[in-house]
Amino acid sequence: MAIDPVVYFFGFGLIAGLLRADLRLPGPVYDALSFLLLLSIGLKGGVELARHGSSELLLQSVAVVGMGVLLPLLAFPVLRGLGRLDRSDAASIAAHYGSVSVGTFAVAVSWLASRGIAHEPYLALFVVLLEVPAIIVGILLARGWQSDLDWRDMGRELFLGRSVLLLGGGLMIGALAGGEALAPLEPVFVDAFKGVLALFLLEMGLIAAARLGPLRQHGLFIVVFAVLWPLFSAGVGILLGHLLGLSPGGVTILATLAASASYIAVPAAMRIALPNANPSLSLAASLGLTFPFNILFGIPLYAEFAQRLGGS
Amino acid sequence: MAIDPVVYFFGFGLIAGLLRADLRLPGPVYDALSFLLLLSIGLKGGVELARHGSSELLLQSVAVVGMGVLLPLLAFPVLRGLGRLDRSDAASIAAHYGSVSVGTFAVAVSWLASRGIAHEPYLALFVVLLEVPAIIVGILLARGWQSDLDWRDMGRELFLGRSVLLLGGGLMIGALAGGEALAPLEPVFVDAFKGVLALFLLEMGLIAAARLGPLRQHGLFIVVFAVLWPLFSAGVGILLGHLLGLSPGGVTILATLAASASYIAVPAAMRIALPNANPSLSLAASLGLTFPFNILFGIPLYAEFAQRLGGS
Amino acid sequence: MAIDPVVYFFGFGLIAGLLRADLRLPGPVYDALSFLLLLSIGLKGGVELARHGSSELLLQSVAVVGMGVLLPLLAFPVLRGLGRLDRSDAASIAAHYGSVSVGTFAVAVSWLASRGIAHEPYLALFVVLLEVPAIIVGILLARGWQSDLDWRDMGRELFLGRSVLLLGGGLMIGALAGGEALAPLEPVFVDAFKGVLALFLLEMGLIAAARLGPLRQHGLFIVVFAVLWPLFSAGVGILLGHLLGLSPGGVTILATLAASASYIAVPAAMRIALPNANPSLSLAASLGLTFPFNILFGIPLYAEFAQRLGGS
Amino acid sequence: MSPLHTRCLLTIVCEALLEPRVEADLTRLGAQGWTATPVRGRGDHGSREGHWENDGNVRLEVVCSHELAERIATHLHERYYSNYAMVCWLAEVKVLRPEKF
Amino acid sequence: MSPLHTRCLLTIVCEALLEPRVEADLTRLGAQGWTATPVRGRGDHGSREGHWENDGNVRLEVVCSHELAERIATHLHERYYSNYAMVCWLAEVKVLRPEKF
Amino acid sequence: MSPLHTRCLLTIVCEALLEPRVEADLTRLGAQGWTATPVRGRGDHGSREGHWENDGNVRLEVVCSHELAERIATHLHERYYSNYAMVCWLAEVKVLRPEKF
Ligand SMILES: Nc1ncnc2c1ncn2[C@@H]1O[C@H](COP(=O)(O)O)[C@@H](O)[C@H]1O
Ligand SMILES: Nc1ncnc2c1ncn2[C@@H]1O[C@H](COP(=O)(O)O)[C@@H](O)[C@H]1O
Ligand SMILES: Nc1ncnc2c1ncn2[C@@H]1O[C@H](COP(=O)(O)O)[C@@H](O)[C@H]1O
Ligand code: NA
Ligand code: NA
Ligand code: NA
Repeated sequence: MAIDPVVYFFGFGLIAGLLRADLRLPGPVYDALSFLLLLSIGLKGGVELARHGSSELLLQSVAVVGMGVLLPLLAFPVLRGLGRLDRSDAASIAAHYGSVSVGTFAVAVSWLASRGIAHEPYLALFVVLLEVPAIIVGILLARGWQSDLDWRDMGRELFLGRSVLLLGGGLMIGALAGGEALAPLEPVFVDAFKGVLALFLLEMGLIAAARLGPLRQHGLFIVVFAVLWPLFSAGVGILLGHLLGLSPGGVTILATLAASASYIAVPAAMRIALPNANPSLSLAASLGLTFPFNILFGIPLYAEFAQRLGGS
Repeated sequence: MAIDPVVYFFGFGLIAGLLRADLRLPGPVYDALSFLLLLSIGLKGGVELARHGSSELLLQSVAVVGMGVLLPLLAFPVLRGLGRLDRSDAASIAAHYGSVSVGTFAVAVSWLASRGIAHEPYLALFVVLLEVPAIIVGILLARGWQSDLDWRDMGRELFLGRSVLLLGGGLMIGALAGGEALAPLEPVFVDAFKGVLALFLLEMGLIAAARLGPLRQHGLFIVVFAVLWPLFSAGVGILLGHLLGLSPGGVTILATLAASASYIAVPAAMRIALPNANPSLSLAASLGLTFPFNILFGIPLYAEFAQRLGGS
Repeated sequence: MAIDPVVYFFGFGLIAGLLRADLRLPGPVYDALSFLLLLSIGLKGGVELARHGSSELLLQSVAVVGMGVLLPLLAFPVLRGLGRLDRSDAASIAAHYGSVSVGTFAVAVSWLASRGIAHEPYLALFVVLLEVPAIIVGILLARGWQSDLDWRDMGRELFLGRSVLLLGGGLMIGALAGGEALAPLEPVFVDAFKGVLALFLLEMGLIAAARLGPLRQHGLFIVVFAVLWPLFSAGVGILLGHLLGLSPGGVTILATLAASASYIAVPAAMRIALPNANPSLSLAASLGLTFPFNILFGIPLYAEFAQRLGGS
Repeated sequence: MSPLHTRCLLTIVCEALLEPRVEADLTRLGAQGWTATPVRGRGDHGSREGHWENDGNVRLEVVCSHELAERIATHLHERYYSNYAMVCWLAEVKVLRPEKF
Repeated sequence: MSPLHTRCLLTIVCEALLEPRVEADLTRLGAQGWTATPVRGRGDHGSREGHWENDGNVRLEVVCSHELAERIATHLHERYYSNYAMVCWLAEVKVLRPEKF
Repeated sequence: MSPLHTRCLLTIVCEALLEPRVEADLTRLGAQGWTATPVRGRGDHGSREGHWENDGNVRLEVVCSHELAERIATHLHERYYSNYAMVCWLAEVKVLRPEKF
């Protein structure tokens, strides 16, 4: 089937970026796009949460948080052992890959929608749940319990960060107000979603292009990791989704979340908590490689597996 | 009945602001939102003005301007006498409360629409008419006729200010072009209105939260004034609306306009014309208290009274 | 028939600008509007290109590029001889008028649409094709072949410039994805188009007003040129369109493109390639006069002629 | 290498709202040019974060003669300091074109 | 003409992410005010173009006593220089209100 | 307290359009870093308000040796002054890390 057109926008941005063309939207516009994406995802998730919430969901949530703790714990030794990275860099990259990318989530949702594949509509909740645990694990891996880190300060940073708050606030408003009351807001938060996502991806393409340069300095290991690790963690996500009884669409989403790597919340947190980790290394991997890989190849692949597993 | 969902956005912003979370949209985006709101309100009002304009409207306009002159004249002695504020502060606050808040107007319109309560659709005209008179009264109260104020300069400031001009320009374009010709513009100026309002209110919540701090320094009087005065002036608005023969929806709007306090045009004008008035005092009252009070409690209350009066 | 309402927005901006009112949208918002316009035009053109592309189109394209080369060659001697402008200024203005204005194109498309006049829907392609040739001709006219200009650098500037790239990228994405796949993006790229254009024109009105001042310093010739030359080049466009067998709507568009003068891509390129040309002279003409002239009077006039010619 | 000439750089930081007024003052007092930057800041008038309408600062830089710089600074002091958020400072700089500043 | 007093202008350019932390340091060390500007830049940590979230710089200007300026600079040096993109420089300036800075 | 070393702060204000070219010049002439700010301004080339595409200025600050600063200033003078809106000025500053600038 045809490629989702939002992916063309990413490709366009990527090519323009590689040609060093100045196609950049001004910072405030980029901010507004990501603000709108996060809030829209939250609102939609919140409406569905209020509609479908159940005790089952509580169990699922716990399991998903567990996955967010487990994945960086698994990635860390690989990065240390095979990659020979120092403690901080390994912990920082583990945190990036244990957390999630909202942009990748949005592409997966759009991909499923354009193919008419249903999924549990409240999965935006999992995005919020997966943002933070990996960051905490990453910090502990690098600095241990006894560190002099100001955890109160860090906690504010984590739980009052832009993406957690916008997703969480959206979920709350969506759940409180309900779909009917929110109908007049749909032109901005629902109908415009895919256009906004397209513009956002165009920008991400430009930014990703700028991240490919540093990649060359960091050797082959990180390139291989940025492509293979998502496959592994997607496998974990598929298994967990299957165990939790999600639909094939839902399994695809969970796999995509597991496979995706943060490039917004985690880099900011790591810069403060692990200042001697190299930010350009982790961003080159998560944004320069894993993000494009997931939206171009990963999502269709995960969906394929999810559906086979679902069909059996 | 349920709360209008745009109010949740305000509440979300307020809470995020009180938690000192950085949810701020960049300045240019805030500017664009308020630009769009003002222009949309003007356009819609202009279309209706051309459709329903009548000689009766002229009388109504004069009466409404009269209210804009009267209210600050009534507020001033209260602020001087009971509040023991100095001349400049009293005059400045009187001007704030005599003028209007476009955001509050928009919430009232949205509130009525979501309840299916009709109102005279050309009332945006009153917003323009009420912006300026109170400012002039305020300046005269503080500085008298003989002052060395450069009135030509001040006049430019007042009548060529952003909100007067955007509302006025919108009214004019709306009236000239008519609803049919403007139909292709509706996705941006009409359909998006409530979503834009929601985003705007989210920001206003953040800004209002930052204004609550200074409030504590200014003592109880201003807090009481910021809540009770709107009730009084809403009463004046309800009476006037009733006398002018407006529908219950229209009376609600006029009451809301009377009760609302400016937090954009007036602060800027006062800063220039009455530089020794304390801007944080008047903003804390109008933005930190009166604005939330009106959109959370005031509007439903005024509507209740308006309907009772209309029903009798 | 009634004036297209987007023109009222331009008029509003122009008047506000002449009154020196501060109605300016922040730079980033202006950038976003023009970004969106260019991309939307490209996307729509691309979809139609894929649908209607033919070998005939190739011939048309070559002819249109030929017109882009011819027009500045004709304008140059007029500017030198009648206008007594120096070599650089004449070449720079010739380049401005040989290239095109996307804003004018958008108004023409909107004008035709509101009157239900059909046109070949792939004409956005011609906008891309006409952007660059005139710039190259202009540089050669001023500096000759042997100049020390860094053509590689200049080439990047020209073909990787914002407008060429956004139009071209839009065309490509539109052609690759096709109309059906792009349907979910329509709320942003199609439905919002006319509202975005209205806001853009409001800004252009403000900017044009600021350009009228310098005009006075430059004497009568440039004023006359800025109004008469478009009539001449529109004539060339009408003839060419007729010869190429375009529909009356298509002829109108081609005439408008011929008559329009660039005020974005060309000024930037000229500033670098012909630094001693006076930028305020060419901008005053193209933006202060020709742009308003075309959208207020030119387009209806060209359409009239196009239809008469088509009817005969 | 061209010779360098000593001039004064006057930096003014004040409420953005005042920009048109201060710029009119600059012109009137004889400044031939300036550079303006939107900024944020903190001072005795609290935190001015520029998050909305009237809440930002602007930073004006004027390169001119010492004499003019002091004249401007004194004028600003008298006219604005008591009622507005405003600071200014002077520094010595070198320029290439003495006739321009 | 009012007399002018000598003070120090400390200019700090660093990753925008650090702004709240550095400002807290400024307050703690005794600065009474500062001016902040979002900027871009290039240096040993590469190009910081401010194109997205964490990729911009901020420029903080503090007018204060020489002694305080040096204290702040030394503190920044110790606390941030090894891990973060940051530079700072000091310059002599004149002010009208010595008690304010 | 670490010892302070004297360097030069070169400030360039010019048409935003020139930024890539001037930055290439800076790199070529040997500057190791700079800070860029979008600004507006007024001067002999009129008012440059940055309201749209090519109409803004940029302010580049380079801390470097006196010698390099003068070399850059002279180069800019020769290459750009006659055709473009541009000014620059030099000032003495102190830094902590002499090897960096
Ligand atoms: N010591 C300082 N150093 C640099 N800028 C300052 C300083 N004090 C105040 N400012 C700036 O000047 C503005 C007005 O200062 P103030 O009148 O003290 O509130 C502040 O918002 C800051 O942007
Ligand atoms: N020589 C310099 N002159 C002016 N600004 C500089 C200089 N070097 C670095 N910077 C600024 O300081 C930031 C951090 O520098 P660095 O730590 O060298 O990467 C850069 O992004 C620039 O904004
Ligand atoms: N005396 C001055 N002080 C500070 N900045 C200036 C001065 N003159 C010019 N500028 C800046 O330099 C730019 C170009 O100057 P000009 O070439 O004189 O038009 C102006 O737009 C201002 O931003
Ligand atoms: Na992940
Ligand atoms: Na009122
Ligand atoms: Na043309």
